[in-house]
Amino acid sequence: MIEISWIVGLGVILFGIGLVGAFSRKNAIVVLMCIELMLNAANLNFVAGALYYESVDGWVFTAIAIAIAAAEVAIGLAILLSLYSTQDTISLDEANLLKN
Amino acid sequence: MITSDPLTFITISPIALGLALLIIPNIAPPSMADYIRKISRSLSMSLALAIFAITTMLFLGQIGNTDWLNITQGTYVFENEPVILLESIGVRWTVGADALSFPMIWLTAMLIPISMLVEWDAKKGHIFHPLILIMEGALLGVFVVLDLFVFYVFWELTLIPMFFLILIWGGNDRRYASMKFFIYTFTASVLMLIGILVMYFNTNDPNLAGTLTGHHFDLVSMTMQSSGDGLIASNGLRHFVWILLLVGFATKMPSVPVHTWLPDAHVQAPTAGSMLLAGVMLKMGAYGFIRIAVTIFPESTIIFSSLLIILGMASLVYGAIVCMGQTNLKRMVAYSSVSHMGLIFLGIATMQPLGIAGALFMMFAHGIISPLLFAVAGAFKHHYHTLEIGSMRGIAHHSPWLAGHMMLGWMASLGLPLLAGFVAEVAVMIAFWMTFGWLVLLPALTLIITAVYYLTSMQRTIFEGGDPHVGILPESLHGEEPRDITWHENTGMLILGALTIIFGIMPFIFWDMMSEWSTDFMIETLISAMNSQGVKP
Amino acid sequence: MGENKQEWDRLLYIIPFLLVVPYLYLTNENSTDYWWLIIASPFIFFFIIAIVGQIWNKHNFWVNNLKEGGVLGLGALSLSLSTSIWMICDYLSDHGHVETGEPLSWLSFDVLTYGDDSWSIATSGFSGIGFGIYLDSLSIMLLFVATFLCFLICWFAIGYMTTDSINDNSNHRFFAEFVLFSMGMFGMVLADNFLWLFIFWEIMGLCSYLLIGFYYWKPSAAYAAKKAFLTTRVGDVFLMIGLLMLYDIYGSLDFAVVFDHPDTGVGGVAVDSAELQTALLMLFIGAVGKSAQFPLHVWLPDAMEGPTPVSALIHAATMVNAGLYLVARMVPFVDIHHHGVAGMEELGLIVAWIGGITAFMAAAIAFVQNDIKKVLAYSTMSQLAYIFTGLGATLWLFNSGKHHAGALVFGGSLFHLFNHAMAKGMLFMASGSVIHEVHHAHDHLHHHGDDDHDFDPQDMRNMGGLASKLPVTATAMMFGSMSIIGIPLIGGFWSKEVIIAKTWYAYFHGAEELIGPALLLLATAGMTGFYMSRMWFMTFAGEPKNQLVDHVHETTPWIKTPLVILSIITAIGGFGLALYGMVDWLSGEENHLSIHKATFLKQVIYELDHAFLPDDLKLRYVGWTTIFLSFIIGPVMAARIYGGALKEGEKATPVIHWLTSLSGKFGSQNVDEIANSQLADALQNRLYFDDLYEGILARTIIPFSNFTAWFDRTVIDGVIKQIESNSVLGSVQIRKVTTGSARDYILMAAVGALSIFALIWGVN
Amino acid sequence: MILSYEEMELILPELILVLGIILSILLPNVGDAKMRLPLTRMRIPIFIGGTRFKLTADPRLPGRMTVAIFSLAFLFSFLEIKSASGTIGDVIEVTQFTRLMSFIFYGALLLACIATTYRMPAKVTARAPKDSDSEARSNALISALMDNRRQVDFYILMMMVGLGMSLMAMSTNLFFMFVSIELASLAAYILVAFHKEEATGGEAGAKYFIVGSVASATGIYGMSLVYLWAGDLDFDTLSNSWSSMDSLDPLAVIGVGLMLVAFGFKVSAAPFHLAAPDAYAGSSSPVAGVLATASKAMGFVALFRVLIQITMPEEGDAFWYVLLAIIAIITMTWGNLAALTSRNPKRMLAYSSVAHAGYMLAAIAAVGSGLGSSEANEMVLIAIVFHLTILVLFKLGAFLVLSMLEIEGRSHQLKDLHGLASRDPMMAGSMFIFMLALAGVPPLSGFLSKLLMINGIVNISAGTGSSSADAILPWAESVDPVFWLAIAIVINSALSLFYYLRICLVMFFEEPESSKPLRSAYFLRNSIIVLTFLTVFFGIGSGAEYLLGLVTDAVSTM
Repeated sequence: MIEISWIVGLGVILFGIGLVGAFSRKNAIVVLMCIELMLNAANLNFVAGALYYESVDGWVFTAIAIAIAAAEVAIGLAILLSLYSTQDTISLDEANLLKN
Repeated sequence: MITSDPLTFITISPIALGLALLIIPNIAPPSMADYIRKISRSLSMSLALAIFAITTMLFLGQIGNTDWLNITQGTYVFENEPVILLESIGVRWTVGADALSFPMIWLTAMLIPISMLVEWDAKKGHIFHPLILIMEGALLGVFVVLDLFVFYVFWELTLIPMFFLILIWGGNDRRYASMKFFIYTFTASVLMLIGILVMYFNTNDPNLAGTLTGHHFDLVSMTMQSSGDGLIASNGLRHFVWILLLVGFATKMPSVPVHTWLPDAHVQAPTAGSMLLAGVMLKMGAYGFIRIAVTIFPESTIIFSSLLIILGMASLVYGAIVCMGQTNLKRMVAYSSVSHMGLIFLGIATMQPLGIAGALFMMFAHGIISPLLFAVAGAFKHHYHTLEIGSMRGIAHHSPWLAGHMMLGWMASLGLPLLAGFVAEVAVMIAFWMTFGWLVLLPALTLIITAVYYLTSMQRTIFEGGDPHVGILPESLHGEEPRDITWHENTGMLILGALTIIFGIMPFIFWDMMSEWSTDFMIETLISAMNSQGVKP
Repeated sequence: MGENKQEWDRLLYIIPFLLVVPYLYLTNENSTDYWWLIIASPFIFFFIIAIVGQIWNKHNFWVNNLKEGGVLGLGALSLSLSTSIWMICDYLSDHGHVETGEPLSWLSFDVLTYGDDSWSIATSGFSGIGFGIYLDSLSIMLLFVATFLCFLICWFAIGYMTTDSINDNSNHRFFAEFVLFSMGMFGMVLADNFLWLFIFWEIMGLCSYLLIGFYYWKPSAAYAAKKAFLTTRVGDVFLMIGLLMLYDIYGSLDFAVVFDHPDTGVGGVAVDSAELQTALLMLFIGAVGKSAQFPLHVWLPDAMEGPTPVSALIHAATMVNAGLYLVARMVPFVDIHHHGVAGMEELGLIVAWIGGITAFMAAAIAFVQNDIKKVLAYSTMSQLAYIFTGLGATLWLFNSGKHHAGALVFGGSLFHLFNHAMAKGMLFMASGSVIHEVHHAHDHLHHHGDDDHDFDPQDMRNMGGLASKLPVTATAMMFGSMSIIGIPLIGGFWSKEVIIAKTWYAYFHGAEELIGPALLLLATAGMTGFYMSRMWFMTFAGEPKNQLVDHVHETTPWIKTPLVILSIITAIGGFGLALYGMVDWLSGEENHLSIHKATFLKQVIYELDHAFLPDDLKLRYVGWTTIFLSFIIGPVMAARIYGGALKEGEKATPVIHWLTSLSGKFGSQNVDEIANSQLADALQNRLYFDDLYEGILARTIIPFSNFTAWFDRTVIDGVIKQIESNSVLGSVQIRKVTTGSARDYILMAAVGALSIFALIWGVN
Repeated sequence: MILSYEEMELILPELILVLGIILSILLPNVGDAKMRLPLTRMRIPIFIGGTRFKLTADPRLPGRMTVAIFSLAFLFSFLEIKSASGTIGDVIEVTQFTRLMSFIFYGALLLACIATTYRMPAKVTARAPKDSDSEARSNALISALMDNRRQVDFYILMMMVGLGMSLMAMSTNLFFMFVSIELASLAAYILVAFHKEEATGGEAGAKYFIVGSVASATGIYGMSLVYLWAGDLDFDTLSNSWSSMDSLDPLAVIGVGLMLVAFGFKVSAAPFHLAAPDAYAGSSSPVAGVLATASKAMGFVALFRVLIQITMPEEGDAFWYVLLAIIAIITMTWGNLAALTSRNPKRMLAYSSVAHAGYMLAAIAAVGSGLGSSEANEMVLIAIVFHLTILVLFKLGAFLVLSMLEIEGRSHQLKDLHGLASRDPMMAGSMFIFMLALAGVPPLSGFLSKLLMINGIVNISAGTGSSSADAILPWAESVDPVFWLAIAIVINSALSLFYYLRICLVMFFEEPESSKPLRSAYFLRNSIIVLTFLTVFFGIGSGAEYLLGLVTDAVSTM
């Protein structure tokens, strides 16, 4: 069996990648994907916790978290679409009518 | 209610009527609204006069039959049955008057109708007069309440009508002035609030305590506690609280170096606004300082008396010197207020009953004189459209009444005997000499400087026309024929002038109770603190 | 004459006022219960005249019958005068008993004292300020001078002011201020403590300000008024400090308390002479300001900007005497025979020196004045300085135990005050008469002077030869001048001689420092003779220097009457009162009253002997030197330069005529060279004192105040504004962080999160 | 699982909301549709689809229904506020506190819905454009039709926000709490972006969504770390494990720290607040009002749960208190400073809401210092909850006034407020009161809450100074730094006065561009007036006493 720490470690890496990606990429879709990565890092932890504590909770959490992620993507895409329809861009840098 | 609880009545009724007069026209049907707008000025005036009558009757003993000379420390007359406002944190509606607050109450009640009268024809009178009425309630509230929470509420409440008075009826730069006035004094008073809260957390009377916090805001009880083993155990904290209170009160008074809101506010405020501002609002600071800071923390007051002297001296001397450099009449008068308020700190710092009584009388006398000064300055603005000293000459010919009032007011303010200001000055000076000796030279020389700027300003405005019949009229008149003041301005100023003379010749009307109060105050509060601090002459 | 009759009818209005005192007297009232009438009557009429006049100032009855309030003022003053005479009579018949009325409580307060290592409220020793009267010979004399002169000058002013066209409809202001001024003087004389003395003193200061600035539209008048007020204010402030010190020492300011035992202060401790001396010096500075002595003398000549009655009233007869009164009140402090405090000799020396310097300086400046009123003004300064010197000698003598000599010079000084007040009041009124008539003549000639604003009716260079045109005035002025000069047997001679003699006496008996004042006084005596004669000759003698003199004539009885009354008093009053021991009486030494000779004739001889042939040989020299200088040298010099007979055919009264012709007989001397010298220039410019003071002010206070105003605006308020502008700046900066890019927001959040962890690690 | 009667009563308001959501989906679709029974010719009405009845076709229906639903929920929350107590399952616990919070949420949402009925009105008269219509006219008609169509969307989302918030308050499990927050948040993202035809709407939504998602992802990750550490996410369990921990476990600390980021975003604490002003400015005023009040309250409840309930030790200070104090000071200063020159009223209110978050964080930090007694700590919490409660009055009130302006024009510039006093004195007066309450001027309720917070801080910290210090400086050195938080708060309130007053200033001072009075908007106007009245009423006297009593009871059950 894989050591828990490896799973958690993978989670940390995923989270890091997601976070760095979230603020380094302009394209909103990519950022969305990065957020997914971060969520998945959490999921890995839940799974690892479930394994470690041999509790069913972790699995349930994972499942729900995935559902949340899905909802988030759905909503996110819809919002980005409306952004695109008004501003013709999904670059987070270019959409800055609102600032200061 | 008027006889059983007159102080509550005179505080609440103007606010209620003022608010009603402001709100009802906005929700009533148009015809009724017009009618209310039409009578709101007279209604406001009537109530103000009624309140003046009530306070005068209180003084004369027609209501309540009070012996004003024998109110012992810590007791108050016309105390009401306390009404609990916030049970959980111990806030109660308690009112009462003593010889410290009553002259101020009477002064307020007297000034309000006069300031209404002086601006009887104000634009948007249906808002103006109710606002002054609200102002009256707030000012009276500050002087009558004996609960620090409510005190603070009224303290801040005074800002709101004044803010509008300046903002709507002020001069050209009113925007800046009203903001500065509000923010400046608010900032100082929130610091004071912290001080009040620290005091609050050291109260311990279980009968008054809030159910939630176990403490209370009752001033009387705090005073009693402080005369026992001290309200706050830690000396450092006590001094810190005292300083916070000082910041709040000194800004209101105002004392150098936190005085700069005053000239701006005064110059821009309408006449009635400046009259109330100078006449009563500045006194709130002095009143609060004596009532709260000195009474509850006598030891700190004694330890910091040198600070008081520095502040007082700076205000007095510096204010006077700055006056000389002013070219705007109202600015000059405003700085002279700063200068005169300095005497109050000096009076307190002498730690002599005479000095404290002098400071109290200064509050009262300045409360009569400075409205007169501002009424005069306002009349200049009103009829000559300028306040610039030197832009006109020989005005005495065109406006003899105005010149006469100016003369009287100016002379009263520079401390001419037999006018109200002199008694206060001389009392403070005697006490000052007894305590500080040759330091008295500074305030004494200030008297000369005061005379210099007042006389120069008169010379440059009402005199020196060059020709008995023409004079030099300001450009701002644009060739209009200059007029003398209107009858209502004149009446207001005449009343103020008469009071200046009456209280100059017969200061004992209020002096006696102030003097008694100060002696009691020394005995009950300051002497033991002085002895414990080892103060030596 | 019909017109005059109508004018006299106006006097009927004051009859009700005059009836008050007889009524009270007949109802057996006590005069000391009615002292307040003296003060209250002018005080009330101040308001009545001011307000009624302001409202009805064009009403016919007001203008013609009430003389724009003048008659009301006269009435009020007549009430004061009659009451004070009533009081004086009671006082005299009571043989000089010192009266102290029951004081009213005015300010009551407590004082905290330190004793036995703790503070407590003093239960005894300190008292509040009350208000009552204090009558002794000094105040009685001054009360009479004040009420009497105020009354006469008011009378004069009715004539002078209401016929002056420039005062259209504003004379009510004059009369209101006039009666208020009178009230101040009466109050000051009557007051029974130093604080009330100070209060009334200041009231007079205010009124002098108002009256000097009566022609407010004239820049010079407005300036002069301000200068007078401020200069005296400087003195007043020190006076106030003196009061504070006195209160601290004695715990009271009542004369009765303080004078009772001046050597024991509050709580029975012995008074420290140094402290007391400082306090008295402070009082003296106040007196210097009020009496226009060096170095606070600069206001008095300028004060002549006021109408002439004002000059008569304020700057000769009454107000300037206030300073003398105050110094006279210091005498009990130093009188070591009556519990005075020893060791204050310096005080007397300082007072005497100030007096000596002022006397000489003022006389010197008076040499070159051409304005008739300015000459009188400097003469006032000079004469007051005499009295100061006398009082200084008094202080020194009393303090060094020479009580008898001290009492003599004290009485002499006060007597000189009396004589000078009468004479100078009259001189000013006479000069007013001259000015008034010259002005009228000028108006007559030039049709109200539309074209000629430069004409100065006060300039003596426009006059000359007026003796025949203004006989009453010329006579009055002659007697006045003689009194001031000290022509033997006339008025001021009796008192001036005492002052000079006793100053020398003090010098001979130990006060070596007094040599200066003593010499200066001697010199001044001669100079007085010169400038007073010069004034008289320039005005009345010689040929007219201006054609308008032909149109000058005396008109209104309002002006002439007071002149006549005062001429008589001046001419014979001095000798008469001297005979009746005025000097001793004034010094409070009634026991030594000089009336101890059997017959009147013997008394006269005694007095003359005493005056001209004192026992002390040195003093005899001094006395005769004085007489020689003032009577011979001064007038003759003046006559040589300015004198001259009247024009052919002009008729004057015999004495005057003789005097003018006599003045022409000394030959003439051209003084152009001296008149153009630098010294004369300096004297013209009043020895540059005014320039000096103004220069100091302009270079120090005014730039400093402008700097302070700038400082307040830019530094103190600048801090606030800086806080504001920095907040705004910071706000703009901090809002820039919100770039609008979501990436940046995330980055910030990430950085924030990292800092959170860093912090947690840092803390734990 | 069937709920028992008692349990249903316990969560009646939430059930009403669920019902409302279902009804909102169904009712507008009810029509005369009939279905042929299979195999028969009988057509029975199934009511879903077909031609809609007049009532169900009315575009105003969703709005009115939602207002009714929220009113009911609000009412029942209020009725239960004193009695509510009980648990449902493992994750929901209803207490007075949770009822108070849902009371706040529903109140805010109810007001927002009322405002929206005017802000995004349903037009019964809208019709399809014809060829004869001008272009402008047809555009207007199209947008009116569009508005009509999406009425129901908006209100359903509002109800979801309400449901999520109130479930969040009730949850006793960290994960359930997160899920509820997500429910509310996701709905809120859409609400922000709701006006998608405006360029700013989409942008505001996108930013708010992206930043919010990153924050919640971070939070979930943190939570997962906590899970790894404790093995359970129940509050009680976590609290127990926390207090049984000998020294701080990095895992737990990092987990909690990451969660703080998520909640920090919710309460808009610096530096996680940056998207908030954009979101407020881009969304409609009622929505912005909800974000500033209800959403913030939600964030604070979460903070209470995590910081106070879980990580607060019995004795001594919590590990986060210095951190929170610093964040608090930065937050309030940043908010106030940024608001100072903001010319957009909505942005300004957003920054002001940041500043208010700072004040409350400071109060929490004072609790975390562990200096105070439990009573003192409770007082601070009372102050915060009280503040959250009355914030609905004047912060939302201010947004409602802005939405009054938005009905006819726009409200994103200061000059839109110019001369409001002459156009509509009542609205200007209300706005004035709201501004003063926000600034904390007595006797308004904003003052009382701020006073209570400062009070709490002073109470906790002022006594810590050395009592032997004889002068100010030694004392100032000896006092716990928490005391200076109070000073920071008051100085900041003074600073804040500047921009609040500027709003008042332009309303009363400047000349309006048009003198036309505002639309009457009966319910909205009266709601604002009621809010104004309550702002005063809860400031002093029996009203304040009553509310304070409610809050006190509520906090005692937390």
